[in-house]
Amino acid sequence: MLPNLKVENLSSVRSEKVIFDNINFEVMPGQNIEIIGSNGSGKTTLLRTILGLINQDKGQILWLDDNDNYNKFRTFDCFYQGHQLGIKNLLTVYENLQLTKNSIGMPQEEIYKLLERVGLSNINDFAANLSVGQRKRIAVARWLLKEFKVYLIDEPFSALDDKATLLIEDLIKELNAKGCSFIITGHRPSNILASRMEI
Amino acid sequence: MLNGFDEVFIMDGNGPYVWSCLVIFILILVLNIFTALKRKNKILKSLKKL
Amino acid sequence: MMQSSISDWLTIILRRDLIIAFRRSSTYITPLIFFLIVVTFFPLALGPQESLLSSLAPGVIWIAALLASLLAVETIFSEDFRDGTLDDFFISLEPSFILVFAKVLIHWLITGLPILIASMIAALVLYLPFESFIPMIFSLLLGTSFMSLLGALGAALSLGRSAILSAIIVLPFSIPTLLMGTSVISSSLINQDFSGYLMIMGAMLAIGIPGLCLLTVEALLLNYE
Amino acid sequence: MGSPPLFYKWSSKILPWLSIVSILILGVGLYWGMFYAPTDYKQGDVYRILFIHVPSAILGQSIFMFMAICGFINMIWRAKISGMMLKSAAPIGASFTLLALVTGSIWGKPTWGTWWVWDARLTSTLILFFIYAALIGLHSTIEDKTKADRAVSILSIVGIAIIPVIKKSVDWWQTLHQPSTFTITSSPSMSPDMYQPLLICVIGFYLFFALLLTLNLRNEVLEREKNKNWVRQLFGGLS
Repeated sequence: MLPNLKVENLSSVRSEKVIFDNINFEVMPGQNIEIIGSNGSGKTTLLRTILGLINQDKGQILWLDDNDNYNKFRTFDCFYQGHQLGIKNLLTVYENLQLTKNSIGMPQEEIYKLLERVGLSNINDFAANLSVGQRKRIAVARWLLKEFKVYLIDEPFSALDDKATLLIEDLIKELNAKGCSFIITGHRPSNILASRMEI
Repeated sequence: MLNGFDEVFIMDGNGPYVWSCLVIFILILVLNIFTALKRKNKILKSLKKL
Repeated sequence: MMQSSISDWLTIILRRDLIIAFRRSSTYITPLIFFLIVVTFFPLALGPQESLLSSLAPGVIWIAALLASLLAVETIFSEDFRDGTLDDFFISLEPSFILVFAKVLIHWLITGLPILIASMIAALVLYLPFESFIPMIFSLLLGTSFMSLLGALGAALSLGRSAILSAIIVLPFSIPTLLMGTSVISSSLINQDFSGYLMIMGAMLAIGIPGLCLLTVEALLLNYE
Repeated sequence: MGSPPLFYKWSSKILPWLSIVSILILGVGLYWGMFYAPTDYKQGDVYRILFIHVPSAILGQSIFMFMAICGFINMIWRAKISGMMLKSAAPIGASFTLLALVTGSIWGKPTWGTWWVWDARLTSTLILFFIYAALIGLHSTIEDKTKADRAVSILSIVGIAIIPVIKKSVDWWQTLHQPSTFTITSSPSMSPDMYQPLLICVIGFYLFFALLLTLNLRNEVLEREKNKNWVRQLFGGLS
C-alpha cells in the first residue's frame, strides 16, 4: 500500500517571514493527518500549497499516479473545503448540493438521503439565512457525493456543537474505512484517529 | 544653414513653436532625472536609518 | 470519462450561475437600463433633429454598448472568489481556462444579450434606417462578446480592488472593437459592403477566446499567492 | 545581469559613461538639427520640430515593445529583474509618448492652424499613452510588488498583441472619415543632410532612455532589496 501523497521538506517564505519550514509527511490511504496551529500560523497556506494553488519556495509535493510512481502533477481529483465552504447564498440547501461538480448524474432521492444523513431537513431554504453549523453540514454532505482519495479540510471542527462534531467524526471514520484519507487543520487536537503535526 | 541670431530665433515667424518644443523636451527630461534622483536620496536616507 | 466531466461541469456552472443571476434580477436589468439611459442622453443633449441623430446613431449605440458591458464586469469572479467556489477551478484536473470561459459566457448572457435586445429599441429611438438593423445586431454580437472577454481579464486583474480600475485597464484595448463596430453600421448606412469589418471582429474574437482566457487564468492565480 | 546585486555593481560602473555619452550625442544631434539642417522648402523652419517629435514617437513605441519583452520574460521565468525593468520603463515610455503628443500638436498649430489634428499617427500615439497610463495605474494599486509586476506583464502582453490592431483600425478609421487631408505621416522630403541629424537624435534618445532606465532600475532594486544583506553592506555600513 503506497502512500497517496508524499510531502518532502516543504518550506515557504512570504516577504521575509517564514510561513512554514521543512514539512515532511506521507499520507497512507485511510490514514489521517492533523495539522495543529494557532491563527495565522500558515495552516491554510500549507493546505493551498499542497493543492498547488500557491507555489512553494523549497521542497516538493509528490502524488501517486496510476502506474505507482510519484510525480509532481496530481492525476486524481481531491476534495478541498476552505474557510468559506463554497456555499452560494442565493441557492437553496438542495441546490447547493445538487449544482456541484461531484453530483453530476446523481438521482434526486440519493441527494435527499445525503441531506437527511447530515441532519438537514429544511431542504428548500436559501443558504443565506442558515447558521454556520447548518452551512457546515451542507459542506460535509458534499464529502459523500463522490469518494476521493484525499480530502483536505480547513478547520472542520471550528464553530460546531457536539452533535455536529460527532457527525463529522463518524463520517471521517466511515470514509477512512473506505480508504479515503483526510488532511485537516485545527487549533486543538480533535479526537479522531490521526497523526498530529504542529506548525 | 541658419546663421545670424535673429534668423535663428524668429525662423520666419514660427520660432516660438520650435523653441517651445525644445523647452518642453528638456523640461520632461529634467523632470524624469529629477524624480529619479530625488527618489534615490529618499531611499538612501531610509537605508541609512535601517 | 474525462471529456464528459468537462461538458457536464460546464453545464452545471452555467445552470448554477444563471439560476443565481435570475434570482437577483438586478444583474441583467442594470446593464439594459444603463444602455438605454446613455442612449437617451444623446438626443437630450444634442437636440432631436432626425438627420443629426441618424448620422450619430452608430457611434451612440456602440459607446453605450461598450460602457454597459463594462458595467457588470466586476461581478464575474468577485462573488466566486469570495465564497471559495473559484478554488475548484484550479484544483480540478480539467483545464481551468475552459472554466474561465464558462464564466465569461455567463457574463455575456447576462449583459451582452440584453444589450443586443435593447439596441433594437435604441436604433428605433435614434432613427436608424431599418436595413442596417441586421448589421448592427451582428456587430454588437461580436463586439459585446469580445468586451466580455476583455472585461473578464480586467476583472481578474483588479479582483478585490476598485471596479473602476478594471474599466480603465480595459477601455484602451476596446478601441479596435469600437472602430470596427461603428464602421460596420456606418458603411451599411451608405450601403457599402461591411463584411470586411465583421470578419476582423470575428478574427479578434477567435484569437481572444483562447488567448484572453489563458491570460485571465494567470491573472486569477495572482490573487492566490 | 540577472541578479539584482550584480546589476547594481555593474550599473554603478557604467552610469557616468552612459550619462556623458548620451548628453553628448543628444546635444550634437539637436544642435545639428536645429541650426545646421537646411530649411525645408515647403514648411520653412517649423519642420525642425521633427527632430524631437519623430524620435520621441519612435521611442514611445519601442519602449512598449521593450516592456512587453520584459513582461514575457517575467511571465515565463519569473525573473525579478525583468519585473523591475517593466516597472521602471513604464513612466519613461509614458513621458516620451506625452512628448510626442505635445510636439505633434505644437507642430499642427503653424501648419494647419489647429492645436489638435485627428491624424492617424497622432491618434494611435494618444491611445498608446492611455495604455501606458493603464499599466502605471494598475501597478500602483497592487501592494505586493512582485504580484504587481506579474499583473502588469500580463497587461503588456495583451497590449503588444493589440497595438498593431489599434494602428490598423485607426488608419482605416482615418481613411473612412477624411481621406483627403494632408497627414503628418508623410514627413517632408528627407534630403540626406536632414536625415543624418534625425538619426543621431534617435540614437541620442535611445541612450537617454537607457540612462533613465538604469537610474529608475537602481532605485527599484534598492527599494525592493532594502533589507537584504548586500544592500546593508553597501549602505548600512556608512551610517
